[in-house]
Amino acid sequence: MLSVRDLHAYYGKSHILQGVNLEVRAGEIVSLLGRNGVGRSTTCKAIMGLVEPIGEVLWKDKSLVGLRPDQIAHAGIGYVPEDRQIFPTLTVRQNLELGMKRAGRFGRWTFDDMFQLFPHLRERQHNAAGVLSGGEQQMLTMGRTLMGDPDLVIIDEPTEGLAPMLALQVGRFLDEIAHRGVSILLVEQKLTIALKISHRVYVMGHGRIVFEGTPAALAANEAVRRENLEV
Amino acid sequence: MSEGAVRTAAQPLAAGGAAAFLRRQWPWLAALVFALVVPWFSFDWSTGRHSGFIVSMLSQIGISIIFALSYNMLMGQAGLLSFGHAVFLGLGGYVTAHVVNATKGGALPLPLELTPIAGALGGLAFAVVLGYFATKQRATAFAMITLGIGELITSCALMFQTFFGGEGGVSTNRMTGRSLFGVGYAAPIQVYYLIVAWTALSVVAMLLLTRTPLGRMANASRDNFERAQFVGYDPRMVRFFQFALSGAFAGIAGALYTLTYEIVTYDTVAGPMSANALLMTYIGGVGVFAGPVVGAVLIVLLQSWVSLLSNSWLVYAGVLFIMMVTFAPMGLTGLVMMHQPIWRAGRLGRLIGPYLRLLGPALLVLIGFVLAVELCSFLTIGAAQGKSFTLSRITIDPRGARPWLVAGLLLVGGGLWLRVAMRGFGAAWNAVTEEVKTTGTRA
Amino acid sequence: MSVPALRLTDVKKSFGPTAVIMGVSLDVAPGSRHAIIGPNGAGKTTLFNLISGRFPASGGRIELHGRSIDGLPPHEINRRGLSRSFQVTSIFPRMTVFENIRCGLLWSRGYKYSFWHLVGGQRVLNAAAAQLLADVNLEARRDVPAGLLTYAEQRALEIGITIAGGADTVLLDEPTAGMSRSEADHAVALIRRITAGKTLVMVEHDMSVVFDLADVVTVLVYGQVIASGPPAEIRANRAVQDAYLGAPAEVS
Amino acid sequence: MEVLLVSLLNGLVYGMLLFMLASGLTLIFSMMGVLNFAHASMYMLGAYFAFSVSRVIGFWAALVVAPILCGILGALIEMYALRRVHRNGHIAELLFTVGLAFIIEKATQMAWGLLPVPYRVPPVLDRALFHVYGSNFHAYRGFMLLISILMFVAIWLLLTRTRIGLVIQAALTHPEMVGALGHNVPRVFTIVFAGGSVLAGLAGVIGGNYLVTEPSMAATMGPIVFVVVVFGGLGSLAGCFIASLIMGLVQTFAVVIDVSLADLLARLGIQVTSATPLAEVLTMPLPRVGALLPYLMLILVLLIKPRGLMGTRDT
Repeated sequence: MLSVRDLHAYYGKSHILQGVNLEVRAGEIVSLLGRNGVGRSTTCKAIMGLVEPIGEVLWKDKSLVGLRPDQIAHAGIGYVPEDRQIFPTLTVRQNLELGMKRAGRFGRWTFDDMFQLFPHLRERQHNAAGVLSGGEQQMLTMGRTLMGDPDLVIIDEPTEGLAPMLALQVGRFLDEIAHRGVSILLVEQKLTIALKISHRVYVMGHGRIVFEGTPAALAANEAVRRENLEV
Repeated sequence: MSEGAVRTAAQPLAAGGAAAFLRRQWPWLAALVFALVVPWFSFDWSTGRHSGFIVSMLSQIGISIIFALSYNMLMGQAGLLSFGHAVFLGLGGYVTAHVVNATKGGALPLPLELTPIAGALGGLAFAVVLGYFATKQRATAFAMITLGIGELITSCALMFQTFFGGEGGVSTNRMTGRSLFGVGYAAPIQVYYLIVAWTALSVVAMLLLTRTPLGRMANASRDNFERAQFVGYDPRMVRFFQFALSGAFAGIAGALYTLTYEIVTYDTVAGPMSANALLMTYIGGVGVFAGPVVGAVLIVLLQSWVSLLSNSWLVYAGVLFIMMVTFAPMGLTGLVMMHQPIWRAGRLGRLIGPYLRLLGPALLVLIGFVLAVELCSFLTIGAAQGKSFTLSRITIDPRGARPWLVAGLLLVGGGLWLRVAMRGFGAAWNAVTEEVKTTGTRA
Repeated sequence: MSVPALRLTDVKKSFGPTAVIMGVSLDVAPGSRHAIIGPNGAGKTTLFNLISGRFPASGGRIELHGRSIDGLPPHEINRRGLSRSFQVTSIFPRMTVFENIRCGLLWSRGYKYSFWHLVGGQRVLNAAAAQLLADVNLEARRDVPAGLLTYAEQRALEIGITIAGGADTVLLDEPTAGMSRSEADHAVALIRRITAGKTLVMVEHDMSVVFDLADVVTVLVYGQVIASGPPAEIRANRAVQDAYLGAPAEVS
Repeated sequence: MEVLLVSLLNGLVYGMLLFMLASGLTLIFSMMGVLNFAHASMYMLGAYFAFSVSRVIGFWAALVVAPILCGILGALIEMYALRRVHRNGHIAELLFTVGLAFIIEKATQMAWGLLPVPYRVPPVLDRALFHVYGSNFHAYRGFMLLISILMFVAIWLLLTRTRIGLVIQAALTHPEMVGALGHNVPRVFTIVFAGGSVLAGLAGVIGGNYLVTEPSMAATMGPIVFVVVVFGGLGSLAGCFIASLIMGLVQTFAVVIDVSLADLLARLGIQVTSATPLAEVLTMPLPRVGALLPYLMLILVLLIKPRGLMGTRDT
């Protein structure tokens, strides 16, 4: 569904992505692993058009290169950024509303679905989003993107800064999302979660993909893990 | 043996130092020589007089150079955008006026040549006081505070009689009879040479300032103010010292202004004067030390010449400014610097053709634009002033349709042609820079 | 026992309703190399920001060589001998590499806000800067604007600026982030060389770097210290494995 | 007492006029980071357009047409110029608007001449609305108050009750995220810029005949509006509203309260004579200092709270 070939990107003068290749098929959960600073977030942003992509980004056989982020969103890709970026002055419900690309047009997800998935948000729906806790904000930012009914969600480090309990919960939500036929491209640090729920994983090292395979293959590949992951 | 070797090595080094100095700084020396000689080009031998217009314009250039350079101490070097820089020029001017009046009255035996020191101290003192507040903040808050200060001082200047003389300003007479060299300063040309001396002095001082620890840390806090904190510097103090010194130099410019015009009014502290500093500095280029000098010369020339010829000087300045901001944010010197790597690689010749091809359409657009602006201007303001639009003895009637049609045609046709030519030029430019890059990496 | 180079006592920080650091206490012995590890978002960088004065702490005490540095501005803390690097490279991009290093030196060499010294003529200063430039292997790039360096070069320059002022306590925030193995190895050698005799505190994700370099490892999870001790002890610590290192053990 | 009431009303009128100008500026500033120096030029153009249009089709039509013309002009400027300059950074954008203000001022002079134009209050409203103890309250001021309150309610409803308003509010904090959620951010920017220009234009239409319609009106109003925006704080319409009213009231009351520092000192038993140091400053009556007050207040606020009264973010 999503196919990225030889993707390059720059921040100012520094060459952050140096030819990234990856693919996400329909219904798949794919994880993008790697150390801090190797360009995982930049890959997400380049796909989403938030950083100028150089190379090939194909989505449902159409190129996304040169499109604005909102056009890419309308094509069916959702993005959950690492720093959450909830709208603090708006209420929880208004945040969710803004996730919808057109007023009153629901797709796979309705408000009720969201509140079932994230019961915390139902109680808080009329509160300003700025006063939510870190975990609740993470739920809200995922829910907001889902309201736009994407076919693929790119989720950048959803468990960052969350207590282990909450992190496991996030893992379960991702499973639930995938069950509704939404593909997921997940950037993660916590190997346990990523390996448990992913169908396939990529490992990035310094602007390139250095490993591609199943979670089992990565688990077996000591060298790649030592070189590019935590251990 | 080794000692002798050191000495023989050191001597040619000293001689080489002078030669190297000449090689590096010749443009400045040439400019100085030019400044000294240029009034004589307009010397009227039959009457034995200098052209008043030329001398006045040259004096203004000198003052503007100091003013613009002092502004760039904030904008280019410290990354501080000020909207109230004229305050220090004006206050320096007021202080000088009072000092000159005091010497005239005999209360103060200060030679006229040294009165700019009073201006500098005045600018410095006010910059210390006002800078204490302004430099508490940076970025937009700083810009807004300086805007506020500018408006505040302007209102004060109109309000208070004792120091500012209210709307009438403070007038003075520079012929105090006190001079180091026994010069009377009755003739503007004498003041001009005083300005040249002080301008040269100030330029050198400001150039050297960029090479001091303070100058370097001003650059550093412009680039990354947070990092500057973590190498032991308080960015606020860096801003403060830079602001104070910049105010002192603006004060020198103000003093020279007072000596030239012998009157200081609230105009010297007001917004348009501050905007002028911004305009000169930005058009010249903030990234190069000499940028504001180029800007000052260009703007004063345009201001003097164009305002002689046309009512619409502000429109041209505004359009020029907008074009620079849009297409050349690094200013004129920035544009020149862009050619440096190409010139080094010896490929500048390749761009001459493309440049020439731009000339035609650019000229058409320019003529069309000027014609349109002048037509507008004559239709309203000119008519009110009873002037008529003449071009080499042909009178053009701005109420007729034909001149408007011509202007429109020139603008549209030239514009379309320019677009095509620009595309060609862009391609040529890219090709050349690409070549320079690859040869650069190969070397 | 000697006074610790750095001592944190029950340091807390919250941003609005979110508590990020929830009571961290920590002693760093003079001359030791101390690594702080933990998952992303555990608050490691925030902790550095509190120590170096970038943000004020919401509670607790921070002492440098036995003297409180609570509430001091960053430049004041720096002048007392604590220097830090940044996770996101923080240099002076429009100045040359040499100028960057020299700016790092100026204050400690007593120049303060001088506008009467010409930096070009200060031999001792320039020699020191040149030496540092050599130390971080950037001599060949001396006159290049720092913004044009490659990523690894910028990281090296960042370390160069950090140690230039001669601080005896150095905080490095992920010095090898984003580097390939060989670049990271270089960086480790560099850090080892130029921090000899200094107190080093670093945040690091790369475990091989941590176990290679550190005398003491502190594990920070969700704003709290869950373990602190020599590397071998940390490796063997069950709680740490569960919270952090345990993950790969589970899958293999 | 009657002076107080009338001054209060006048201050309110002036404050609401300021708010009409400042609200658009604050939205543009907060969302796009552009310090728009040409905003007051739109106010001036609004007045001039209204003058020209009202001569042809009357004041009431001009009330609608002139702001729309300003809006179209604003949209064009945003789409074809500002967006391009945006790539060169915020300073370049700001300087662009400075240049634009230059050009608009001069172009206005060229189109309508150097002198004030006779743009007058419509005869229907050119009478006293009511008398309070002998003081008149002019009907046109009542009309201005009405228009500005209507506008205030309209903006408030638009921002809080409509979807586009939510998008605008969201874009104040995270414009990038708004784009990634599928909203066309450049278009939102254009709408905001055009909307701000409409408001400024409207302020010009109703303020131009109340004050004076002349080429320097932008330059006189511009700094005050900046003061209001910065004083109120970036990203905060509420702060902007409060700041507008404060400025309006301060300026109006300063004119009617005839005291000086010397009077205050006299109450404390200190007599100021011409020999006292700073006698000129001390004896300056408040009405003459009125013009200074906004700037003094601005500087004070920025020194204490660099984000302004209710600002939510840095610049």
